[in-house]
Amino acid sequence: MTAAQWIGGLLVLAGIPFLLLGTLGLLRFPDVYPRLHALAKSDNVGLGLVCIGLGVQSGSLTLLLKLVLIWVLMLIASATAAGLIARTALARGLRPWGT
Amino acid sequence: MVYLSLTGVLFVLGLHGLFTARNLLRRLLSLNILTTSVFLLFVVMARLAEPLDNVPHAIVLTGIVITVSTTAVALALVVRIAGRMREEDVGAAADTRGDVE
Amino acid sequence: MTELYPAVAVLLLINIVVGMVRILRGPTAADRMLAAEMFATSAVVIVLLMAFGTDNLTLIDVALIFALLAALASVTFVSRAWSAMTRSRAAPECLDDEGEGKP
Amino acid sequence: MIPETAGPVILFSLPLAAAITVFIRPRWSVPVTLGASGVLLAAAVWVVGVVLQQGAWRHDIGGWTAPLGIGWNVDGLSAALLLLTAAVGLAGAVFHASRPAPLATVRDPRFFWPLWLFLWGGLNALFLAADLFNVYVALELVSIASVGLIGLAGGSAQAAAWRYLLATLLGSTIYLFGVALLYGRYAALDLALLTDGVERDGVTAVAAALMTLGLLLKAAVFPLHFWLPAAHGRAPPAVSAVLSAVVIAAGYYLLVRLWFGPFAPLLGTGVATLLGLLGAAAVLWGGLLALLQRRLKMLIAYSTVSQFGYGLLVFPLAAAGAAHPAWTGAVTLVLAHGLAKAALFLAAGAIVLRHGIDRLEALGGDQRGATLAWVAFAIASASLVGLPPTGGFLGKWWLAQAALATGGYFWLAILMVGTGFTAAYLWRALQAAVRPGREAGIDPATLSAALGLAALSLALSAAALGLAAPVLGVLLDAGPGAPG
Amino acid sequence: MGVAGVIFDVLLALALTWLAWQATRAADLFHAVVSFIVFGLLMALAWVRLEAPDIALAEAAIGAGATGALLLSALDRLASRERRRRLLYEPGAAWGFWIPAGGALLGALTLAAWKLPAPGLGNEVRAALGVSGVEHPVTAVLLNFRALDTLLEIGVLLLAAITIWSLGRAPSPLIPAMPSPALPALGRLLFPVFVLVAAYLLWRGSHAPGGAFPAGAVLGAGAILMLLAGARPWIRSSERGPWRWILSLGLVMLLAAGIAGTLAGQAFFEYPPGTAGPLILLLEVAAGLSIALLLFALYLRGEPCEHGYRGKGR
Repeated sequence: MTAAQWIGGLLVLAGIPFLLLGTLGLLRFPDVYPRLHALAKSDNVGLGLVCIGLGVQSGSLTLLLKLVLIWVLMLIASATAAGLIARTALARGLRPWGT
Repeated sequence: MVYLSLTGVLFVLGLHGLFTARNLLRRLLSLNILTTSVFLLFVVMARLAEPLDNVPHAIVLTGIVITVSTTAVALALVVRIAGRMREEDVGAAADTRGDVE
Repeated sequence: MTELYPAVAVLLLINIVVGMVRILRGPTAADRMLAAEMFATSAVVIVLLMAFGTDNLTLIDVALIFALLAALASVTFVSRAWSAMTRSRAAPECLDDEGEGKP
Repeated sequence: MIPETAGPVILFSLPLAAAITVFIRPRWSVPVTLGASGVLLAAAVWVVGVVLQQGAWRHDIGGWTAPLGIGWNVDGLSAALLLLTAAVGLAGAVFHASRPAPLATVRDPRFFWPLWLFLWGGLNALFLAADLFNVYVALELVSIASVGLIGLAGGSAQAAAWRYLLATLLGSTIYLFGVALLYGRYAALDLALLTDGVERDGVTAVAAALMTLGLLLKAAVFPLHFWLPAAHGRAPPAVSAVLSAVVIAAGYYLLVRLWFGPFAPLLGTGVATLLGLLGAAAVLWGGLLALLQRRLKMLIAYSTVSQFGYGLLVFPLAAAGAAHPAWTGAVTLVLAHGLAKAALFLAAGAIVLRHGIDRLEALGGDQRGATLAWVAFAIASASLVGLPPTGGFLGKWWLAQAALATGGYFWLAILMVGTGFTAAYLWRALQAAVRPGREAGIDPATLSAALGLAALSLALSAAALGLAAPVLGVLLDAGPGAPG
Repeated sequence: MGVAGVIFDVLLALALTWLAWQATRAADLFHAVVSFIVFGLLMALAWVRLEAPDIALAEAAIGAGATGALLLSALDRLASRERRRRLLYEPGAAWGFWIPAGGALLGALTLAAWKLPAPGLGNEVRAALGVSGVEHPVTAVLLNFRALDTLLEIGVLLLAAITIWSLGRAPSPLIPAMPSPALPALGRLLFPVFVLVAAYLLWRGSHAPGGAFPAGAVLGAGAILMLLAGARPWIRSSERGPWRWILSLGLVMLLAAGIAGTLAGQAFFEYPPGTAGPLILLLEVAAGLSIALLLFALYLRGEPCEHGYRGKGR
């Protein structure tokens, strides 16, 4: 096994816990705002690590670019969605927990 | 194959939903699940064949597009029917658009 | 390393299954939509792992489309389903607004 | 160009091409539709002529042969139904074109014609198809077009359209499930290939049961007829005509195709008797309900449920050994029913237009403007009841012969009782014409004579079908579908 | 994938079953719709597992994307209806028992069919692939061996659009209470990506999973996103405008291809020798465009305006 494959594999494995943490946050946090926060952070970090890891592992530049494109798209999607959901939730009068 | 039994389960669930649900949209969802079970059967057949058979894949692709069409028509109808019932509820007798009757 | 990917995929699927509790419990529509979005992320990772685990690189396209359409679902949700429900509950006069923009 | 392929190509392509044309240019709707209808009728007659001359043939689409490619199959049965579609399609188009314009709903003038032509195209594709999945796609085309046409009437018709859509989609999905099983078992979707290869085993039996169930739902056979009366009763007259005459017949056509083709080895006495009993129940139940209706169009719609019951009697009679007369008789009955029922719906449409209401007790009185329609109604009734020399008589005669030859006296009794019911409810409808009624409705002068003529021509064709018995016999014998 | 693969399949099947149950039974309508969308998402995973990447692409684009948008948008008109559902048609109680009973029987029979011989047509497809004009078997089946199905299918799409138009005018979308400034920017940012990906999928179609169907669906989804992001629907139903032509384009081209075969003295839909490749590419482009625009038209839920919009829009 080459070094690139090792590094890539480790990056992938490092990304997985973030995805799991996101779900944990989704389940454990008390209302929609911290859940948004948890998902936006952890999922994107997790996905980013996996994409870069797989890209490094494949050793092909086009593949790496495609994977990064996937990551960026998910980033945009989740950032917009988080912003929109938070705004709408506030507008609807959902009170953040503890206030 | 796990998926073969999934086909049967989805088929039964879809049928059950179709006949017990009263809400129009729910019936539509049930029907879509029923259709998915049929597609699943086709693809499982393709997978079991030796070598892999591509004809069912094409058939299911055609089927998916047809299902979207029928779903869209059904949804448009549901929305019209619901809209009319709402108008009747509100008491607005005249349809300002003049589209019906 | 690649040998581990199937196991990781299973782990992520369990992740999704556990997350379904949020869809079941809600309580608001936004919570359910958030859960759905999380599933999209996990599904993208699963497909990517499958692609590299089985050396079937065409599957990356499937992940790409997932990523593209994840945006569509959440935008539809926020700009149609959720906010419109807000209005119909808060302001019954929205029926009149429907006339807006008609020829 | 090979002359025999031109017929099917025209029958398949022209309705679709015309539908696109009238969608793009709604202003040309009526001339384009009527022109296309004429050409289609001529093409259907030509196809029937070719079948009579040289027998059935098959056309491989794209030059690809059966297991991989799709084929068109033209034999006596499909040619007869293509001709029926063309006749009803032309008469319906003439009827709809000559309706008084102010009575049409707002969306009607722009959208009726493309939907009508799409329905026609779907039906032609269905009758030509020799491939089970191609049949499914054509069925969906027919379903959506029918839903659109029913919904055009607006108001409560949209609710009826929704119910129809759900029933028909359920039917086609169940049918497709059976197709999937068959494909998994035999790796073939082609009717001819399946006919050669089918064995009696569990998978095939399940597939046959599912496909039959789905098609029974589409053919509105008792007890799966619940969606039909509302949909057929509320639609515009021309639409009711084509739905009752041809769309229901399409479901029946597929049943016959399957059970006298691939599933013939499975047609044991048990299955056949079950189907026959369903048919018998449909004859009696539909007849009874038709007798109880107060609205003219609902009466005719329930009559459809009843009449297609006869079609199912073919199965027990064929299983008992009289396959040939039973088959010919049942198909003749379906053809005669198609012509007569379309005539009834068109006539009813003209009568309802004249009186402005379709309650039976209000249809009496001054009949100026609706005389032709009542004459058509009477002739079509005669065919539906089965008075000689009409097509209805011919079909019932052949069926009765089959019943007598096999000692199936129960089925003969059903035939007789059903005829009694038919006579009773149609007599009720005809009685309404001569009763004194309230003076209402629109000015007779605004009603075009073409309305009544469209109905009359169909009614006369139904009657003339009986005179064409020898030709019909030869035609229906042509092809692999016909049992020898 | 060995043991992990089996565990994966079983888990996926259980999850799908549960989601299907939720979609048909959940008390809250929104809950049901989200369950159905997630069902579509996981179904795509199942297609991948079953080695059907083409269907996974289509399911991801059409099933989860377009259908999801359709359903979610319909909710804005239906949500307040839920409480009055008693009005909606006959009770199904009597059927509720018999149908599941029959269904269970059917499930048992399906299991009896467990060991189907399943011969398949894989060898036939492979043998004919050489002369089909493309390298990807699914595309060959769709646009050559079974092109008649594809023709009728595009016909179904066009017919569905016409049927929806015939039901009435497109309801003007409800405008969100709090318009977000980020949305139009998002639309402008993402739409080019949608177009690029669609073009890429179309180009790949001749030799790898992809082709007109997913490409059209992705493009259609992009158009729907633009609409959601605040653009006005730009399809016009005017007789004079080009839109009716463009919507019919796919069906027209396929019909023309079919008839051309007959006119050339061959079978219906038989491509002249050597021209299959370019012809199929041409048909794919037309079909993809048609699918995209027709999906968009289906999304509008009614006949669009004839000559444009009055009022400020967004």
